[in-house]
Amino acid sequence: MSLDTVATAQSSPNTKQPFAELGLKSDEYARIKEILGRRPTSSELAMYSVMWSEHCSYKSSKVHLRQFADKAPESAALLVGIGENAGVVDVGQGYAVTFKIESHNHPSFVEPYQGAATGIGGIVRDILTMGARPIAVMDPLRFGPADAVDTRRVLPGIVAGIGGYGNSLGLPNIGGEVVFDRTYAGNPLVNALCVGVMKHSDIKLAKAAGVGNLVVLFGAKTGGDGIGGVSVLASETFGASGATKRPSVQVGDPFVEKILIECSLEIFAEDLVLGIQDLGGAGLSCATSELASGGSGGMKVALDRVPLRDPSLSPEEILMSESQERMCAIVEPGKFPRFLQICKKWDVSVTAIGEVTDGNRLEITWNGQLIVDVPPRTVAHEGPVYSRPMAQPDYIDQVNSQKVNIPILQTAIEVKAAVLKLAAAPNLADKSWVTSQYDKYVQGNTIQSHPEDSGMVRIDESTHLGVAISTDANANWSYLNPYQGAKLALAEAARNIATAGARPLAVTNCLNFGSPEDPGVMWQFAETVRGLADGCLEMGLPITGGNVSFYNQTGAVAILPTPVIGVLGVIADVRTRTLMSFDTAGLDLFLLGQTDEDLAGSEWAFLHGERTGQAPAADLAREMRLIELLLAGHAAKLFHAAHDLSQGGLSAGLTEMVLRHSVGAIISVENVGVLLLSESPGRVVVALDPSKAIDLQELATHYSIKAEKIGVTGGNSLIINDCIIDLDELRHAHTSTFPRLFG
Amino acid sequence: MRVGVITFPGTLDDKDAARAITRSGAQAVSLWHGDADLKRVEAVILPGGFSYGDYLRAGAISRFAPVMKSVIEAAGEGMPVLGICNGFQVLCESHLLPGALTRNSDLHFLCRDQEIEITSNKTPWTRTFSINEKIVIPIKNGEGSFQCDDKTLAQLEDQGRVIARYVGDNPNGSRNLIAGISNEQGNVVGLMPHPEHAIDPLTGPSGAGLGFFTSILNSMVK
Amino acid sequence: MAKIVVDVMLKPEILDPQGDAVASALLRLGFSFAQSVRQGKRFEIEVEGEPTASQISQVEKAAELLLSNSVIETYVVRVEK
Amino acid sequence: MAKIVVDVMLKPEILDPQGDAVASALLRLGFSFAQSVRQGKRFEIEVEGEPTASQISQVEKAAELLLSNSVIETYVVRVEK
Ligand SMILES: Nc1ncnc2c1ncn2[C@@H]1O[C@H](COP(=O)(O)OP(=O)(O)O)[C@@H](O)[C@H]1O
Ligand SMILES: [Mg+2]
Repeated sequence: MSLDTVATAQSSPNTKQPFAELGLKSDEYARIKEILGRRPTSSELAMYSVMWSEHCSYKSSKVHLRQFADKAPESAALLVGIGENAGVVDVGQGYAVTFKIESHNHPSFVEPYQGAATGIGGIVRDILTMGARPIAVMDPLRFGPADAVDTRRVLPGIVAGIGGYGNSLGLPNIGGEVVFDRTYAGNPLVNALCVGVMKHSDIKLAKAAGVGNLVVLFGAKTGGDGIGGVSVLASETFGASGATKRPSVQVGDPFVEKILIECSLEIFAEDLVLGIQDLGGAGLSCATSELASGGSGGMKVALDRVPLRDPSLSPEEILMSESQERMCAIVEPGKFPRFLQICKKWDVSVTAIGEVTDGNRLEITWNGQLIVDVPPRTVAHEGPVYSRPMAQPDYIDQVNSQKVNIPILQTAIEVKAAVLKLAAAPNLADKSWVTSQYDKYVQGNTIQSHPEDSGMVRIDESTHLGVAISTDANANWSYLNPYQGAKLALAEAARNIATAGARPLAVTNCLNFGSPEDPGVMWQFAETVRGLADGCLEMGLPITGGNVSFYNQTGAVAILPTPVIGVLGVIADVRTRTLMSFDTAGLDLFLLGQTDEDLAGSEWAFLHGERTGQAPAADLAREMRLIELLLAGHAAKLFHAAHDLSQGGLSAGLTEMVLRHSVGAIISVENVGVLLLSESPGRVVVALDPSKAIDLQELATHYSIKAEKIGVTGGNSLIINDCIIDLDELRHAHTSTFPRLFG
Repeated sequence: MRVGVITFPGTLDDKDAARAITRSGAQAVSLWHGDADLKRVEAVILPGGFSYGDYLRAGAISRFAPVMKSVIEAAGEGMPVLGICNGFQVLCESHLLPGALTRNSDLHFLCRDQEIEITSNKTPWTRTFSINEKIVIPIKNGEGSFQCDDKTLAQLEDQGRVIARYVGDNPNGSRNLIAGISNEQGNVVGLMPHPEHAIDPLTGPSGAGLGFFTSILNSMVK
Repeated sequence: MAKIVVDVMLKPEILDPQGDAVASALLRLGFSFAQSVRQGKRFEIEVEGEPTASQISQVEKAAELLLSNSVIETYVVRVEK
Repeated sequence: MAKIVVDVMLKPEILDPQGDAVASALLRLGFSFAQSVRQGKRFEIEVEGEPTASQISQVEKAAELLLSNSVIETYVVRVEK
């Protein structure tokens, strides 16, 4: 194949180009020609196609995501907002924290271990790119039915991949989710969150400024990994164009990434870079066009200087390669020698591949010949934007109008059976089989992790400042009502922070949906975004970034709408945090919040194959009063323990509490069936010394939150009215599910 | 007292080890794998992590680092050396300790709070413990199963060189529940669990791991 | 007893971080013979008596299904004395 | 380019949890051919041209020093076409 240069493109305007195979629509192709005033070269076509893919351009979601900016609440904490690699918030004492969730769903189905591993690798580089030291990861996961044969391939592989990569990087895993539903059978969800910390002055941005400054590529060599992987998600498969076979999956090298992290942090510490970008989806196409358009626009790159793992790669393929563990930096020539020294110390390969120019074109050459000459903004930021058709799907009215048809408990025997069944349900069962494969101790700053309500890490050893993070999604509710579902997930994540005594501060999200070309899915998505934007405004929490993952479906079956919401909070002194459970007898147990008959979308309904009825309506003003109550109670040292109620309601909440430190409880309540099974939002169980009950009542009155004593702690059983469940029996039910399913 | 902490490429728990040394009252000194200079330290810790990605065999590549030549020499002259987890693996690969650490019997990486029993307080690293004292500290590894031939095992047992054992079910398939061993002189110790992650109940399951670090301080400061 | 051996290697186009690490370690130790190193798995399967054709085809199936991952690996089955 | 192969196996007396896991997985899948399974490593080393005797002895050395751990493993070096 001969080289398709800019000159060739000019002289052969009618050459047929495979734009459709690359996922571009004919009007998109026409627009590229209009921008360039000629046909694109094949390298330009590669760049545009990958950067204009759904994954990189957000072309279907952009019109909706604007609400996050339009409805953004005032926030003094927000230092860097949506648009950069990750948002940054001020957490006080000069510290800034950056955090973000990303998806790596499709690759994790094809090759679970590597797909999940490279998912962790990618999000960690995003955080590093902001100038931060990554300090923890989390992994919200979704799988097909727990007992499905393929889940036994997918789940252990994904868990091993997340552990294999994250553990090797020395990042504690402080939380996540494991949820099963048949809609994820051919399309598991691997979402990965990373959080990093830095000083305000250390924030780095993706921009190329200063004529004559060098464009420097460092890290792993470039191979044929994931070529077309990004755009293929949105289209047919990319025809094999190269001479040798191209790998169908990306393989991660966590060792190289660990070295890259330490090397980069040392480079940052000496202030040797002006701008930096990691190479993730769309590889060099993305890094060069985003760096250039983040600056004044001019950049020259000699693509033949890129160090290759596979020498047969064509320039088009090099531009699209998604080889892992690479970074691109803008460096002043005077500082480059020192940059090289640090790379040498860490044995990281580094090459200057170009420089910043004073024009506003991104020019890429191959052995001296010009193969790309484009305005970089048109590649990176001015891709197509669609207002895709949307329509409320028929199922909504249908399921909303149906009653939830499930047995409600009455007798002690029924209560016991239900509590044990919920304790053992795969969605609620003990996840140690998963979490024990993750290092939670490394770095020595983990204050809490699984199975607590949120993960918490200390960020300053002398002042004890810390941050807490929780990720939550309730796809059952989102299915019944995506608008409410998003708000409810947001509220749950915020509540999970507040139970520990941390104040919610900022939000990230990963929106996992089916095909945007399906008007019903598009409606679910739009409603979700509207709900999340409204919710964040009502709660005064800025969204700092996130990720959209479309095309999560198996054949015509879309996954449940799954917006995973991550909330980050701050706690001034981690030593004061409230734990999720009690370790002594004789404490009072109070239920905070109102319990209604919210069985629609509940785990109990799920266990009975019912996904009908109406999701609860989120009352975020009340959620905020509850959060204030929790924080005030924490400040007043009122609580011995506090635990959020969510999936599985009070039944699951009590199970988790009594098993945590093997101290039982005696519960006495009315209307036991609904009280145990309902998943009414905005509820927390707190344990406190009886002498403090009065103070709690006062706080509850002040914040207009219902507070009701439901029992006391102690003993070797969970006793609910006349039903007695031995803790050993309960523990056995709770802990045997995963080992039984996964070995 | 100066205690060195070696950083290999891929080492993860070096800062934790340094923190523990500082907490015990000694001075932590960073040592770089590529530098043979031990910087006048009086004891050395090889911390946990995945040096060289644990590729080939855990510890197999690090063993050849320039700093290891100096460590081997110093160990021969009696300097106290502690290898934790990956450090233990490096010590075995370097033949400073017998045996090898192989894949966990259930093939999974395992991170959990583990009860261990200190079975020798004759080494400079375990001096402050009472014999048969039980402590809970984290274990976290994928290749922590201690294996050796029968003769070596008998020797380790007869000479009282098993310094710590797992209590309860065997977490990884180690022979005789071995969690840690020493060399014949007792100055070189390898330990699979992580005492540096148990120096404060705020961030670990207990504070009992600090004993390893105060031991070394007590052994040196007469 | 005879031995059937299954060799499983990463496909040539798949990154082999482990093989690369070994290659650089060899260089650091002064061994310069290797142009490249790839690390794979070797399974030694003991069977009763001489391996039969049907046994070997069973092993082929198992290699395809369990011992290798066709997305990233290839395998070879052979009988060894 | 020619290939030198180094096979590294655990000594028979050393526990091989991976091999054992494969053996039981085979049984679960209905494959009954295996009396036992051992899992080891295979290194494929590419060398320039035909391997020389001195090259092979270098590889032997490297296998002894780096590629295997004599406490638990044995190795075999051979040239493959
Ligand atoms: N994939 C995972 N990775 C890490 N932690 C997990 C994962 N799945 C669940 N966890 C942790 O286990 C605990 C219980 O999970 P879950 O029942 O989903 O809690 P919740 O309902 O409070 O969100 C939480 O601490 C959660 O962070
Ligand atoms: Mg929760």
